[in-house]
Amino acid sequence: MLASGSAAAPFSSASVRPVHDEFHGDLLEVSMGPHHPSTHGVFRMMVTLDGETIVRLKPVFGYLHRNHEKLGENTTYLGSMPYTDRLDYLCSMTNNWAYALAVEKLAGLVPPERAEYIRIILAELTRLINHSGLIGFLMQDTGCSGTPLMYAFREREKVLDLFEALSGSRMMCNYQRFGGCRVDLTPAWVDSARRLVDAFPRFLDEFEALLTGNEIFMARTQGVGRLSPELAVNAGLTGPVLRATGVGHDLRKVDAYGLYPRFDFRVPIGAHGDTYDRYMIRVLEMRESVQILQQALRDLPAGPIMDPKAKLRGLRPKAGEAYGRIEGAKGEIGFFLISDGSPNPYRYRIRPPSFINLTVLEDLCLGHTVADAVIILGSIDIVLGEVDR
Amino acid sequence: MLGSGIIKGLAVTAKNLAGSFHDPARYVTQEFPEVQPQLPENSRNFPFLVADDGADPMGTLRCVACQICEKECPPQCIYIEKSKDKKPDAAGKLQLYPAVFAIDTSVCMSCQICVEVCPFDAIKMDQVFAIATTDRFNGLLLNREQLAKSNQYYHSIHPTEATEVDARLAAERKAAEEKARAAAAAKAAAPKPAAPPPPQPPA
Amino acid sequence: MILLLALLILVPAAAAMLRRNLVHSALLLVLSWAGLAAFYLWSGAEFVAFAQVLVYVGAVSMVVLFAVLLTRQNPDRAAPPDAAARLRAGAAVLTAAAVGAVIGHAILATPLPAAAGAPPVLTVRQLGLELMGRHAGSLLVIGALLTVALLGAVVLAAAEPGEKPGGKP
Amino acid sequence: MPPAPIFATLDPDRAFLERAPLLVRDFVTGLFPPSLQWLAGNLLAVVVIVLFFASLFALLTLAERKILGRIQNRPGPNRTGPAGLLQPLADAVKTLVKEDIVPRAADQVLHFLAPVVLVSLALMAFAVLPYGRHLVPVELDAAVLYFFAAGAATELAVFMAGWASRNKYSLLAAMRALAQLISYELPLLLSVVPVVMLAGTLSTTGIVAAQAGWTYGVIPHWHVLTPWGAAGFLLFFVSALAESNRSPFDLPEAESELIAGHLTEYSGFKYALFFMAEYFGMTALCGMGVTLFLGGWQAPCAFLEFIPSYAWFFAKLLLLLGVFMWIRGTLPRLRIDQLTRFAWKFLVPLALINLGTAAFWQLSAGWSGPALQLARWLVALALVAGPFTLLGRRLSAGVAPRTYRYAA
Repeated sequence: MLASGSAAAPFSSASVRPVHDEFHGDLLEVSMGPHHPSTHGVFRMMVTLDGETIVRLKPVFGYLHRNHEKLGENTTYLGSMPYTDRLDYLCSMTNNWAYALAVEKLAGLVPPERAEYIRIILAELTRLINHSGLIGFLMQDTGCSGTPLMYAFREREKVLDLFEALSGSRMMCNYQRFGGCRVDLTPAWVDSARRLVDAFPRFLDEFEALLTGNEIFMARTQGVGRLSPELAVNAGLTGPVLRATGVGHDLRKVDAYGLYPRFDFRVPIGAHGDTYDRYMIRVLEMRESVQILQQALRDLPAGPIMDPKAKLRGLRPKAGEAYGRIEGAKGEIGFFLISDGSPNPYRYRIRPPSFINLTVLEDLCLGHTVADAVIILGSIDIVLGEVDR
Repeated sequence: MLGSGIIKGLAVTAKNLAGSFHDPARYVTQEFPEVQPQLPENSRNFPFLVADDGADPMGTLRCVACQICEKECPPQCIYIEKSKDKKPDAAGKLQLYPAVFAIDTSVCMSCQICVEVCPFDAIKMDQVFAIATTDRFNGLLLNREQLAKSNQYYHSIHPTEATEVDARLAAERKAAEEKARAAAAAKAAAPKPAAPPPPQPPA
Repeated sequence: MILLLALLILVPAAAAMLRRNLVHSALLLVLSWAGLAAFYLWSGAEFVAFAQVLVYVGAVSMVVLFAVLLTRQNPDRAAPPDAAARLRAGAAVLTAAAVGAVIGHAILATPLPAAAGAPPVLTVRQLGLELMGRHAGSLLVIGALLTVALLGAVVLAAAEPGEKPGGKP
Repeated sequence: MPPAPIFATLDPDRAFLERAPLLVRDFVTGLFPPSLQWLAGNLLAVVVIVLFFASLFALLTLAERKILGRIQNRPGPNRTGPAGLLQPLADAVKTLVKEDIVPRAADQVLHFLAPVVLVSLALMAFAVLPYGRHLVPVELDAAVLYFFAAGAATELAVFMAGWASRNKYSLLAAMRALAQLISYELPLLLSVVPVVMLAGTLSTTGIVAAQAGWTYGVIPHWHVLTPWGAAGFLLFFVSALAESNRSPFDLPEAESELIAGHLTEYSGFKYALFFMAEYFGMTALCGMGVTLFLGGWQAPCAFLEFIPSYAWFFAKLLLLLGVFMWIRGTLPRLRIDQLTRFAWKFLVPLALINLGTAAFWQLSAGWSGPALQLARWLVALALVAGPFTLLGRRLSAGVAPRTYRYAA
């Protein structure tokens, strides 16, 4: 009658409580993906169901592997910069910054103060659109027929217009260079950015009124996909997923890179580590980003935007290695470069936060239903471009 | 009270429903074919070659086929063949010109690195985005003639950037002319002093 | 007309017996219940007909179908008709014939009164008064039974069988 | 209270608009020989219902997409025809032209039968709704029971669809759909019982008649304006949402999980039939909601009586359908176990208690004088609000907005 999967195969990971041990009904093997409406791109989950509860979940990905790191070894340092936009295609500005930071450490370049300010402004704007976009997709998974997603995308459009006016392209900005930025901010741009940032809290209040108190949303997400701080730290998670479990690790405070110590902002941390906390952490982070943006836009200094020593072409950093990492919207995105003095890096490695955050997907989903697995995946916030590289 | 969150949510959607009829901040949809988008000045799509004079684009191409953009282009989608002969450029100096300059727009990701690295401001980013073709191979391989556009067109799409480039080019040209004139004057002056000193015997 | 209705009830029931696929037979059974409801309608008892549709076609059929779905039955296990099966089949036919004969004799023997004019049109209000009047006692007993069953179901559902994995609702 | 004297001449019964449909019917039945007139009259009613509600279905799909669009600050369909008015036509042509794929392993007979049964049952439910003062297609004594009998049978068709397509997803979804439909059948019926108890009849025209009249010419005697009526209407509304698989309860076609639920293996016109059946079911339930609680075709105030009665019925119907769509654009979906727990541990107990409140309201009908009236209202409201807050707090025990601290 029901297609019986492998009858009661031994459960792989030890942490699975024998579910319904006395009743070993047929396990239902359901493959969700790779083109499934709720898997955020080309990602597949082999889910083994006992009735409605998940007994085993095997993520399958690699469909979007573009050999990014090997390519990096065969192009110049500058040549890899446009490819970093394609990693986490929702936050190209932070990808660029992380790569530029790594090369600057390698080549010993120091970006001027105005460039640092511009980078912080763009990174925080990227955090806003990533978090609001993510919450829109999460609500799409819980079932709102697109309303929060459309509100989030309405705000995202305004930020993307800013990016287009600055870097030329909405999503593939290719804006940061080693030692500074490519194009300077025009006063008109700064004004529209200031207007947008001042209007953002109103959008956030409306968003929270629609979602945070909603009983159905709370019932669907509170207590679902609970993640323990120990597992989060052992699995090397970073970003909002880690902070939702109560571990207050934020690179902007830990590394204090760029000029972050100059701005006062707080790092929200959760207590339960479940899907609701991951949602709330992102909302609170957006409010903190607005604080940073307001301060940054207020005291944006004048001055050059490029380190005079920086040469555009023919960058041959001396032999050595460097690891530049920043607090991207999804977590710690890092670039590890080994240079051997030639224009091409000897080794070009990326630390993808969503890939590492994805490793705990099975632990979060065990014992939940298919509907919960979809939301848990949505709350981890993965972008397949970065997962598969 | 149990339903309060849901009622608040309904109120928000009702406000949006009403708002979308009169509040421009809410109703942001631009219906594309009828309403053409006003692209910001920096917006970029595929590159194009700048020709000083629109009438004779092939004659007045700024590109001197130095092939820097071909080397620097990350996806390697530019193909240049140098010309055998030379022709005078805007400043009168004899320069090579590209016999073949093709960009495969199916590979190009419009990352504008070629524009950045080009020392002669010969290649700039266009803003035309509606360029669908039925022919996947030849239709997307744009050759020299299809790529060339006049400087005047460049002014129309990137005004501030174009004026800066023109100002810089004019300054360079003036500097080149002064150098040339100084060199010419020096050459003219040089034969006179050269004439009187020969009578001194070498010491 | 009555023959048509009789056929509508009996044929699906018989077909339900013969179908190999269990779900088909369950659905055919439901069809025969619907035929029964049509018979009530024909005989003018609207209330009973709608009650029949609501209770049987709506709810009991679901119970039957759920039972069919949840019990694991392997189609390949149908026993081949060996000797023992044929013996059992013969015995079954014999008993059926005997039971049929007894019922047939009973129907034919009892003198049925001829249909006395149009069937009395019974409004729901009179039905209600009748129920509350003479048959109030039995109604209360049934009502109590049903309520107890309903409350029992609610209590059973209320008492969570221990903490379900994955935390609260 | 007789209607105010100025409008005496415009007695609602003789107003021209009011009698127009009857004149048409008499004219049409007049064309037939007397023996066939009964048949012709009913056939006309059937034709009118099918035509009207099919076109209403078409407009509803458009209205739904327009309202959802506007809620999400986008125009909604506006390419086909002025403001997208031809969109339903385009959809109809699309579904007719699309290839109707039947999976090889599917059970052909059931696969075909499911949509047919679903649509016919949904249409049957329209037979008893009183659309206007004289516009009742079938005058049944046990009309409300007939309506819910037709509603209950639709579960069968949903099961047939799920089972016949022989596909893991659709079977899982069919089981869920059944669990949902059954568990919401009970609160739906229980919320209707007080209305029948107070109106004293099961026939829909009787119920509407029971809600006639206005106090001070302005406040109508609709059931929804009584405490037990309001509670009953909310219960009815939430159960109707669940019965027609709409928004917070649209689990069977939960796109994000099981693709299209029991409709996965359907395409082309059969898929459209399923949608038509869903909209018919929704409209019928809204129609019944209007009849039971919002005073059917009664005008809200005495002086508005000149507007024909069927206009009022359809205004209220469209209002309810609008609220259905508004909710669809806002609320996320419930999980299957929460959905059934919500029905059994919240709606059913509340509906039972609502029976008590209605009984109290009926018994205390005799209390006259302001003090007693006020006491009556207060007791009834307490009887409604009390259990609601208690059960509500128990239901959302572990669920509450949280406060967050910040890292050092």
